[in-house]
Amino acid sequence: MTRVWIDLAYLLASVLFILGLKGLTKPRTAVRGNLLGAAGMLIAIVATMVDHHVLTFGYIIAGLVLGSAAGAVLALNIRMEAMPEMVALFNGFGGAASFLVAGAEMFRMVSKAWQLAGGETAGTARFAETLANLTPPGTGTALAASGLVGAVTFSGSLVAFAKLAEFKFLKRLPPLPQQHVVNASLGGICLLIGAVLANNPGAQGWYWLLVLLALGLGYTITISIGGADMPVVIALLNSYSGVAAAATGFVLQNSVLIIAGSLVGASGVILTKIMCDAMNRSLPAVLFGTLGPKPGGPKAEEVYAHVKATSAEEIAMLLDVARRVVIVPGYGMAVAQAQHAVRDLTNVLQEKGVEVEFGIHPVAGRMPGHMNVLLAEADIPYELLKEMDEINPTLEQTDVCLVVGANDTVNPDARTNPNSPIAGMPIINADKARTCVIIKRSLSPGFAGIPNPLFAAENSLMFFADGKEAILEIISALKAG
Amino acid sequence: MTRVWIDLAYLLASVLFILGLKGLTKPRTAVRGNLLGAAGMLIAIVATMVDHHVLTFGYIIAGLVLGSAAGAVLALNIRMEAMPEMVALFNGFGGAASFLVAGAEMFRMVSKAWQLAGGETAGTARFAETLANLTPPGTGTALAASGLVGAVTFSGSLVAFAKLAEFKFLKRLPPLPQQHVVNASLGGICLLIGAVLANNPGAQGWYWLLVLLALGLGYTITISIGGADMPVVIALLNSYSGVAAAATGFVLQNSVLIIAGSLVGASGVILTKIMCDAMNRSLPAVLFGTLGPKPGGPKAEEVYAHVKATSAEEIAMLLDVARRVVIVPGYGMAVAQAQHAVRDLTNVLQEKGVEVEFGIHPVAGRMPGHMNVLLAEADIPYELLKEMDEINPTLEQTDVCLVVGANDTVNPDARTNPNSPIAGMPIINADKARTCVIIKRSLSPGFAGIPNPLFAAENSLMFFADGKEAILEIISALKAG
Amino acid sequence: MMLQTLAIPLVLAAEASAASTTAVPPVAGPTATTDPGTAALLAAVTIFTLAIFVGVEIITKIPPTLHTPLMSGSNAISGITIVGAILAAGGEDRTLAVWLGFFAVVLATVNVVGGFLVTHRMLQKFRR
Amino acid sequence: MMLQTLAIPLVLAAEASAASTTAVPPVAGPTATTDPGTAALLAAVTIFTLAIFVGVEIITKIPPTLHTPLMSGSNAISGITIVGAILAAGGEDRTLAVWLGFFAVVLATVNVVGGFLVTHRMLQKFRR
Ligand SMILES: NC(=O)c1ccc[n+]([C@@H]2O[C@H](COP(=O)([O-])OP(=O)(O)OC[C@H]3O[C@@H](n4cnc5c(N)ncnc54)[C@H](OP(=O)(O)O)[C@@H]3O)[C@@H](O)[C@H]2O)c1
Ligand SMILES: NC(=O)c1ccc[n+]([C@@H]2O[C@H](COP(=O)([O-])OP(=O)(O)OC[C@H]3O[C@@H](n4cnc5c(N)ncnc54)[C@H](OP(=O)(O)O)[C@@H]3O)[C@@H](O)[C@H]2O)c1
Repeated sequence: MTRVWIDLAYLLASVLFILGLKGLTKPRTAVRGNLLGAAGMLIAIVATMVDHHVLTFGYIIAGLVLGSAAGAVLALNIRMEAMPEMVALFNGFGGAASFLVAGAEMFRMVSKAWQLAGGETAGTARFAETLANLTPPGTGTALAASGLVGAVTFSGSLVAFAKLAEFKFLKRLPPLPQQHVVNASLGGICLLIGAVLANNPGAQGWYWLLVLLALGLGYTITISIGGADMPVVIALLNSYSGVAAAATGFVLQNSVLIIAGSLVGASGVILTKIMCDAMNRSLPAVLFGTLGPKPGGPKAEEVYAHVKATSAEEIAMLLDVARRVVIVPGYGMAVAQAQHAVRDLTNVLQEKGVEVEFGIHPVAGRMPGHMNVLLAEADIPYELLKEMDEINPTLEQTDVCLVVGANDTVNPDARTNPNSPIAGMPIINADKARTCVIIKRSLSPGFAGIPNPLFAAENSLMFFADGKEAILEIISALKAG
Repeated sequence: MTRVWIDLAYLLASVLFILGLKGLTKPRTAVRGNLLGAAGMLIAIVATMVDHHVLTFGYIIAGLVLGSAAGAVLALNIRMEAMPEMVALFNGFGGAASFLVAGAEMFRMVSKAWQLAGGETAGTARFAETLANLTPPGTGTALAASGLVGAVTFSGSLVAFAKLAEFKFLKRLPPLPQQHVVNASLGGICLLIGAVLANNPGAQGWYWLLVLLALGLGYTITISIGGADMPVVIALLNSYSGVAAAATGFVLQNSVLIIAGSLVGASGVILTKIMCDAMNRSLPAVLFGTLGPKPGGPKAEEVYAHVKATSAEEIAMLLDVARRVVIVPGYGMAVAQAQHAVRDLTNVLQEKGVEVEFGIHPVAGRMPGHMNVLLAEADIPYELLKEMDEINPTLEQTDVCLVVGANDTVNPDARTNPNSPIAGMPIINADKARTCVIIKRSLSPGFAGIPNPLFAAENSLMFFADGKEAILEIISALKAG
Repeated sequence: MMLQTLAIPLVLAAEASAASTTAVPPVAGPTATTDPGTAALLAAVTIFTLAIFVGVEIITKIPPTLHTPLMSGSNAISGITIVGAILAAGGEDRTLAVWLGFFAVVLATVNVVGGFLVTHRMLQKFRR
Repeated sequence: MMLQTLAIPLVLAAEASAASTTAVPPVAGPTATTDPGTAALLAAVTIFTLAIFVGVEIITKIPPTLHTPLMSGSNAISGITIVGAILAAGGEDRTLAVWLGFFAVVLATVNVVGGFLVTHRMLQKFRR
């Protein structure tokens, strides 16, 4: 009865995955949740090892050792700021594994059919019938799905990884001509091949052709998406890797793959939606559209007619007399790795009895929750981190709003100017504070590539410097004064 | 391929049930949710009718017509206050259907095995083997489960129904001696028979014996539970009826039964837990324990040493000058059917510019949400209905708190007196209001059977009258003055 | 030839009903359960588990206001046994099964129709 | 007798593989699907549907703060294909399947181990 025990183990694993995700719904239980998920995975692996279909262990052990080593090294050595690209990379590997497994299973079934059919080669009625007996209905479709989705996930994730890691060679790549046409036609062909496979689950040639084209498709789709949109793309690809796993589950008729796959699929889709909503952009716009200043939009020169620059000393004086300070971090804080400096500043201010809180915009940075991770890394207690809707009402009563490397997420145009590209995107109302201090290196735009009237507001002061250095200067000025 | 279509229809039905429950999470979508559930049921029924195993339709049609007629008549004619017993009755029918279906399926399988075994009767190896081939593993256990749970649900629900409908004959029944012993032994025997069935899914005699004993068990367990605890029992039986349906699903290997059954099972368990928590009692205490004043508890005489009685006129004067009034309804409002009078009073006060809100305790009345249903029936906009946690902070700023037939749910002892039977049960702090007017017929206790210090508090006034008449008097006094 | 092709499914069927130590079953990939009966049971258990999760997740979101409608609504859903009742009542001859089925149909229908109607009546009030 | 008893399963097996218009299948009650292959597929689809519901219900409860850990965590879970990879890599001889399986194992393991570790590192920060 070992068979049954294995399946029960798989069921247990699925339950652990679900409980793991449930754990992630609260910061307190999150760590345990992740561990539960890992436990589930371990159980699934062990259960599979005792399966009587596993005859040779050499390759498996080798693969496990190699993979674990690589994974551990990568995971333990990257900087927090590099999380996004790491996730992208791992994600791609998952996708690749899916289409490889599907391919292997296909090969196994075909050769099995070949044996049973007494060595008759593909094409003959006898062979076809045998194969049909071996493959449950829907196998063809499932194979096509894991091939297509798995491959797209793989190449797409690699591109996303390269972009987030800002590899130089990307610059040297020639721009893709007619990319929409290319994408459409590639996609069409893939679907056609998929249809062929659906009706003939033994067509290995077609399968690998599909994989090849899908790899291309993943590349052509992702390569033309702006680096700042990558997080959305990653979330989407994350969901794809889930779908691929589920499809493989259908091929192997294995419920743990189906369950885990659909969980991931669902989570990815929801994250994508959340991000798009927070950026007030539609998914198609992210995937195929391009973002940039509309001709209607205001010119930078006009907007930045009179900008008031300031110094660390002046800021220190403002902070000295302030009763309540709100810090609004943005992508710039991540770039400058200023989170620890910000932590120190917070402590200094709190010692002076100043009330300090953080305003976290849902899409500040380049990943959902990006700022939370960085600030948590810097040991800033997360009671201080307020979400947008929570902090906005309090800004009127705030003496100084300190914007550290945020731009689009504090751009009042989104609120006031209906024909701004980011019109309608909910923002943190930094402009509502008595004084608003913005720390960035220049007047250059943020991800959305549009000017920001906040910088020229008469209650705004610009401090042009690298985020980290700026904060450190302010701290010393505070201590001096 | 019709088979597949039927199964897909079942899947669709399951999805509709889930969406239906999702709809019930918001008052706005609740009506649609219920309709979705009904649609799912219709689809499931139609799909079953086209099943090729259905050969004669006479009985089915007859049954459907009879049942629909009876159900419709019952559902459309009962008063809102009688909801609890209605639910209990329907619930019992569901349980009965489950054990009948399981029995029928058992009969079908046995006779089928009998045919295939060439007329060999039970007991012979041949017969046993044939039956084993016909019955998937686990069938025996599933049969036992639906028999046991279904029967307990049926008899238990009928008792609950009788108690809530306050049938006279219940009084005349002799009290059960040694009920715990009886319950325990009956339960034990049932489990033993269940074990027999698990190993021998063909033992029809045993099955019906199990059903018989389970009917008894349902009776002996429920008969000794206090009427006021019935809602908890109903919620629990509701969950049982779900479990029974799921078990039948295992017998028939039908996923829609399994899914719908587990949904209901889960919902019942959660409701039970919510109610117990809100009453601050453990489930065992409800099922086996008895509630009443502990010897340690305060004596009624002492508590009610100086109670101030009042008149409609005095209350009218108080309300006239009040800026904010909070009405706290309780079981008494349901008994007196005072909800419409309360609605009129609310209107009168609002016309006078008085701010009126309602404080709804989670277990006020005898069903969860009992008060909400009654007040909604009386067209009181549910923006005015505040939950306990929402209303409590506002009571300090409340001029008059009007308690209509509530008692335990406003008993400050729960907050202050650690060795009160209801100690720790969260209550509505009616005593915190500037003046607290309590409308009830006497000083007799509520469901918990304990005295209530609130009635003797120096900011409390008692108006001894039937809830409805009292409110009407107050209204006329208001109009007069 | 014809015979041989026929032979295959039989071989496979035998494989299927044989003990779990046999090779690949006819209707499944390497990880599927060998004995179809057990496979069905395991699938049922999995579905059961997932459905419970769905139930718990959804029900915990339902506000107290709606608990009574929820009670009667879910109660109506539990009348799903009507499916089994119909199958039993539709059997060919006047066996015990048919009679049991008939009564089951009546009771289940009362539960279903009554349950949904009562719930609808209650919710009507909540509408506005 | 022995022969007869043996006969039965075969008859039933035949019934099973026959078209859906046949009488009761061997391994199921009246409402189960006749062809076990299709039955398995339907069960899989049902499981798929329910799992999606579970996923949606749970994920929608996760606060933005935890979205990045959620992303990497769920990403690690999607490495579950490692199960299939192991089965493929464990095949008897050095066929193509084994090689594909081997690479799949490596990649899936990186995904799994890396994913859970990264997530753990991130969550460590949230602990207090
Ligand atoms: N979070 C997500 O999931 C997500 C996903 C996709 C897209 N996005 C998009 O990303 C943007 C995030 O908005 P945001 O306000 O956080 O950032 P932002 O709008 O991208 O602007 C970042 C600013 O930081 C400044 N900066 C860069 N390096 C710096 C350094 N070393 N020191 C100081 N300042 C530095 C840059 O100005 P200088 O160059 O002048 O210094 C830049 O204007 C939004 O438009 C959002 O839609 C977010
Ligand atoms: N909601 C649920 O799901 C649920 C379930 C199980 C148990 N319970 C229990 O039920 C109790 C509910 O508390 P509650 O405060 O709502 O009610 P209660 O504590 O049961 O008290 C009801 C009061 O209403 C008065 N009353 C009865 N008929 C009346 C009439 N015609 N006019 C005016 N007053 C009348 C009674 O006093 P007089 O006789 O002096 O008039 C009685 O003291 C709690 O103890 C709770 O634990 C609730």
